[in-house]
Amino acid sequence: MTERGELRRDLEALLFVSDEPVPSAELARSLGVDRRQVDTLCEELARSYEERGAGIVLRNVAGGWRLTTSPEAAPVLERFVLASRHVRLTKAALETLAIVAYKQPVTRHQIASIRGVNSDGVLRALIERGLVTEVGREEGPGRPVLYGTTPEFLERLGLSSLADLLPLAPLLGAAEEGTAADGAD
Amino acid sequence: MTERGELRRDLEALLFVSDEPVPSAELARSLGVDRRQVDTLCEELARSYEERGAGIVLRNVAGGWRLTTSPEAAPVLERFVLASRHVRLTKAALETLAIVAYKQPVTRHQIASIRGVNSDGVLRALIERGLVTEVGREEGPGRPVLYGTTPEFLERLGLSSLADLLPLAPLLGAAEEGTAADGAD
Amino acid sequence: MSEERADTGFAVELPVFTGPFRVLADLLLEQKIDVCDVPIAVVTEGFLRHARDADRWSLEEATWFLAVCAILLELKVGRLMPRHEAIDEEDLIGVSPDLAYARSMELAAFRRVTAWIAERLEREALHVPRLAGPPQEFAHLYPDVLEKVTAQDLARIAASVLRPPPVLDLSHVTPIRYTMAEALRAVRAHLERRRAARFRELVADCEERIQVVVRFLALLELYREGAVELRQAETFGEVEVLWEGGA
Repeated sequence: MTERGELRRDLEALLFVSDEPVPSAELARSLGVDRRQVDTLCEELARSYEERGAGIVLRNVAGGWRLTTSPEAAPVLERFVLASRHVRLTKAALETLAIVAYKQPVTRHQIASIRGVNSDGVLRALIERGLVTEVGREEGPGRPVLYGTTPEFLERLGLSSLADLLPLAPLLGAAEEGTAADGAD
Repeated sequence: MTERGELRRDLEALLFVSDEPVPSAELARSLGVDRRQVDTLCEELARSYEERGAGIVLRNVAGGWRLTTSPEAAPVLERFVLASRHVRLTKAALETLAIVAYKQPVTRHQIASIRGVNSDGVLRALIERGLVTEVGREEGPGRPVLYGTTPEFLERLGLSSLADLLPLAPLLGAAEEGTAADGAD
Repeated sequence: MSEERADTGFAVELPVFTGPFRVLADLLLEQKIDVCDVPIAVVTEGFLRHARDADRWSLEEATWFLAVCAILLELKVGRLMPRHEAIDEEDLIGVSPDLAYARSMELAAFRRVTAWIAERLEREALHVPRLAGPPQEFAHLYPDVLEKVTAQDLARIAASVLRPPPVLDLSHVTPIRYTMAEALRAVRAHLERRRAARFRELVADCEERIQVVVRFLALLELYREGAVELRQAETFGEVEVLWEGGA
């Protein structure tokens, strides 16, 4: 494989595992090339997806490159997600919401560490539903966004303030996996 | 775009959004075609990734189709991925895992008899890692729990089913011949 | 593995039994003789001598012997150590040496296959899947999770996700209720009165095996301090304890 081919392969792999737009500068650092070269490679890759009518597209959005599904595949995807992923989505969303509620203010990264998987999509869904919102930024490198629950979240649960959330301590010892699963259904 | 092209596009999009191996039957349902056709399309797609030296590969593991990054891109990805999927297991854990894989469904006691030592701690660790799980209970006194491997085990090994495990019989033979030869010296 | 082939012809001479080891093993496994009365070290020495005298090692004989000794040792450990699960011993008794031999072969095969498993795990770790799920365009597909969820449900879910990893289950370990201090006091009291005693006498009032073990450790401690002198006329003979401590 040519050096250019290897770069394109590595670039595609990087974009594949990322769930948000990756700035050219960051891709350039990972690949050991300059930004301009990254942009050229990304444009090439985007064109090749387009030419072969792929199910994924590569876009330059919000200051970075991001792989996503082709808009034309949306109807099939929606059917697929609703039919077979629904339970998983519910479980993921509940877990994420519980973490935000009890650990707020919390960063995306902290949530992902606790759940063991990237939870950005879920977090976005919770924001869209008005249950979670940005509440500030953490001090320190990158100043990551901090998330917390909204007044609507409290209202939906019939709580007057966060202080009314049930204390976790008594549950930490007793709670079984089974009960968590029940709650997720 | 041809109908086949559209199917391939939708298939690729479905695989892209899935976070676990998707059985052909499930893909077939979403795409409105039969399983055989899905398998053919997946094989085609897998080959096309391979031919263009893509950063992603499509494989049949743990009873389903799954997109992952190409192993060749692993060095570049290391810094990028949240938690390494690498599982380093102790010798005792590997041994116990092998016994569960080949003897399943198997009881704690049977494992201990083969290994000659109590293996409960190791078994618990394997369960926590999601490689082993309870699969039922044996008939008879005490109704001991039976253990088996999880789909995640197959996936971590890159096997499509338990039938792909390395056959044990030749190893049993080799053991006997090997030691007998040693003894004759 | 036929009985004839596994028969060792190796004989032992012990206080409890004199004759072919094969017969002794059967008697032990049938619980006709108490395993604690058989010094396995002496038997092993005898076997090694027997093997040396023979023209060459017989692999089958050696393997069979090892399998039997492994069972005997495990039985013996089971007898000497406090243990609640009596069932283990029953199961061990049910294991014939031939079956143990077969299992050792099986275990060897499993050990070979672990190399293959380890290698595959290593290689497969290089494949990274995408865990992000549906992209943001599909956020509207996420269910309204609070529809059927109460504050209690949420707390339970939070607890299950935030709970620290389970601690090691030690319920199978018998807590030791006997202290070294108690054992030292008992041994001292006895010896200060009698000046000399046999170990058997020093543990005569012990109710549990673990208490005997602690007494023995206390005795070693006193020996280390120079408070007692220990004598044993023969291997596995009575241990005599003489009080040397300040009167």
